[in-house]
Amino acid sequence: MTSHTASADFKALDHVKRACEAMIFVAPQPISLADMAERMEDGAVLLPALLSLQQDYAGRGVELVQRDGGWCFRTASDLAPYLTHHRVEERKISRAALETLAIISYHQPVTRAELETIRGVMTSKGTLDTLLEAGWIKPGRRRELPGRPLTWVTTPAFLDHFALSSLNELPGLAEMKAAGLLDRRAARDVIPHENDLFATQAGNATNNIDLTPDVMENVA
Amino acid sequence: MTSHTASADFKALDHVKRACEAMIFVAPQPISLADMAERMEDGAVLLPALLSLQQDYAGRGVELVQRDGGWCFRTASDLAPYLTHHRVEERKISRAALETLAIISYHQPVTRAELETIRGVMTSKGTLDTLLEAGWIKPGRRRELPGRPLTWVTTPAFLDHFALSSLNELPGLAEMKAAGLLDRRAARDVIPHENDLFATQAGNATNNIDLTPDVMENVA
Amino acid sequence: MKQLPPDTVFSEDVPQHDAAAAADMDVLLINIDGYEGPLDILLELARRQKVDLAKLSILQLVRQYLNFIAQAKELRLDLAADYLVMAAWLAYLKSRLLLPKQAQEEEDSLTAGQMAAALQFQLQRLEAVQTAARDMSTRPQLGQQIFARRADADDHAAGMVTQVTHTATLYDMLAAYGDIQQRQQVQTYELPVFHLMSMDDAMQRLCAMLGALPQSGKQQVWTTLNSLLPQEEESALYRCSSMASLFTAGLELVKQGSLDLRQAVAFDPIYMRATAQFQERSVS
Repeated sequence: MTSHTASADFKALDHVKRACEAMIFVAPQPISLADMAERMEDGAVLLPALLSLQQDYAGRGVELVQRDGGWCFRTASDLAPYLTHHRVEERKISRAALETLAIISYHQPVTRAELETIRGVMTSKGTLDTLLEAGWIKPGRRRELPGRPLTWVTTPAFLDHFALSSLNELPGLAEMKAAGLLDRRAARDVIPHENDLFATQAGNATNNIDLTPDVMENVA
Repeated sequence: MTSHTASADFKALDHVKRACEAMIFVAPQPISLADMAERMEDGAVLLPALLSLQQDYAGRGVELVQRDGGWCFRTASDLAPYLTHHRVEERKISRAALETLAIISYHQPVTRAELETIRGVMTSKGTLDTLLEAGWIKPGRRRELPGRPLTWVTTPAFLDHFALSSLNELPGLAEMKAAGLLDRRAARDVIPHENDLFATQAGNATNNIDLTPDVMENVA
Repeated sequence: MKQLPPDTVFSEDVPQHDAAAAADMDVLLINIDGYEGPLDILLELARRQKVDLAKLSILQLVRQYLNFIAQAKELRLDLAADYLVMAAWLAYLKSRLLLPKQAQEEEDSLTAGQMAAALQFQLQRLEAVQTAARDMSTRPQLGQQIFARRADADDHAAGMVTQVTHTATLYDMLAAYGDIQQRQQVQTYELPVFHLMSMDDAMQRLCAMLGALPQSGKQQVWTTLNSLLPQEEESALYRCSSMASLFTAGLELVKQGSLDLRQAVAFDPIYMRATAQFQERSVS
């Protein structure tokens, strides 16, 4: 905590807002509330100031956004046409790499074997290392399984790149979860077995479980 | 002059203000009115927009000012005390330092002589100094060998910088290979191990391709 | 569950000659390299049924896939093994789905319905992932549509303390370690020595063994290539190389007219017998 000589009321909302605004503006990366609090006077309440600041900036050319718990200013996406000359060279990312990234972001933490189960193909070289080089993924904890395989998870830079404030904002995440599609296991372990079959038919049939009848009818 | 397809009224003050705000925010140097006009639609009137924007920002933590005949955002001078910590100059570390760091992280605790054996070149003093300065390595125990050489180990700050929660998450060689980080495979690895020849035929496929046939096992 | 009469069931197998479907298939075959393996092809075929994946007809899908494989073979397309493995599995699934339920009772294995459900689940999951990937690629991206402020050289004029930080990415460090490992492998590389059956050894062995076989007039005994393999405890690699070398030596003898080789179908045992010419050769 630092102390300053200025006479202003350091706890006043306006003062906290101005200080936060400047700190976020200058920071090269999204800055966390904790980092800002450390630079402020004791007792300063930041969150209301940040939310108020966010409202001030809403709809402007530059917006105050959250990225993985950090705060930063970003230009509004509809203004891209005026800023084209600042564009960095676009990373050409293959379909395989993009699908792999999607699986890592939705199913994380995920092992390479799980990735391959979900895609149904081997992961070729140049897929994971492309994502690693882009700084979008990193190794996560090892899974407590034979061989202790490494898992892969996304980074804060991934969220920042794709303009997501948190993983919860991934499009369609809730729907995928509700449909049971976030299951990382092999398909045969996911589908209900003989004994479960009647239980699910009886009531909470979520999706496609009593498949056999459909299949047989389609034969006709 | 560029033309855009959006249907908004490009001459509206609000639109011009938003566009200017974003252009000034992104520009690394003060940007002139002429430069901005060139990127805007024909007939857009900029000066009133800029003056209005300047008024919006007056008294805030970040202000719109004119410098060297251009426009730019600057933090309010009274807020400097909050910003000292952020004046950060990033310096990419050298190739030699990177290799040294990699060896320390994988082989720690490791002496300087061991480092040099693994890298195959002498390690200059400056290399370890850089890593020490970055706070990524520190001296560990002395090795119980003639001369009691000092060993080097990584620090918590190292894990922090690379966003790893433990050293355990560093990928192993097989995992690095799988991720494409070892490009040229040594010839010796290409020739299957004697025992592998029939092992794979027998069916216990070593690689976990798991095509849909996680159900495949049932075929047998 | 409703059980369908067998004749209805097998009418499903009759290929439908639909011009539009055929044109569709052509497009698929031409773009085969654009697909990410058999599951991706299956998903593409499933989408063409134009129904919710949850209501998909697995049998129809299987038929489409097998049809696709048949056409690919006809065009002599070089399909990866994955595609053929999938075809074999789907053919098996189809037979299980078409069998009356009682006939397929097997202990502790999945029922045909469960196998179909598993396949369906995988397709749904892959579909969800592919949709997510597409959504992701159309999002505004940093440095493309959204921009951050770039550090301004003029910031230093504010008279603030400059703090130097060293940066490196995890990728940089891992790549550096990968390079070191490779340098080492190259440095310590030694040519491995393998214990193999050479061509000369194989030719000698073949001639000796065929010569020693019981001979009854002009009708020589057919013997299998396998019976000529060394029976001693040798390494797996040695046995493999024996098979290859003996076979190649056999071909050489066929070329000389000293040997007949016969194999009914692929992967069946290979039979060989010495010809009359072999006798003359071994006598001389």
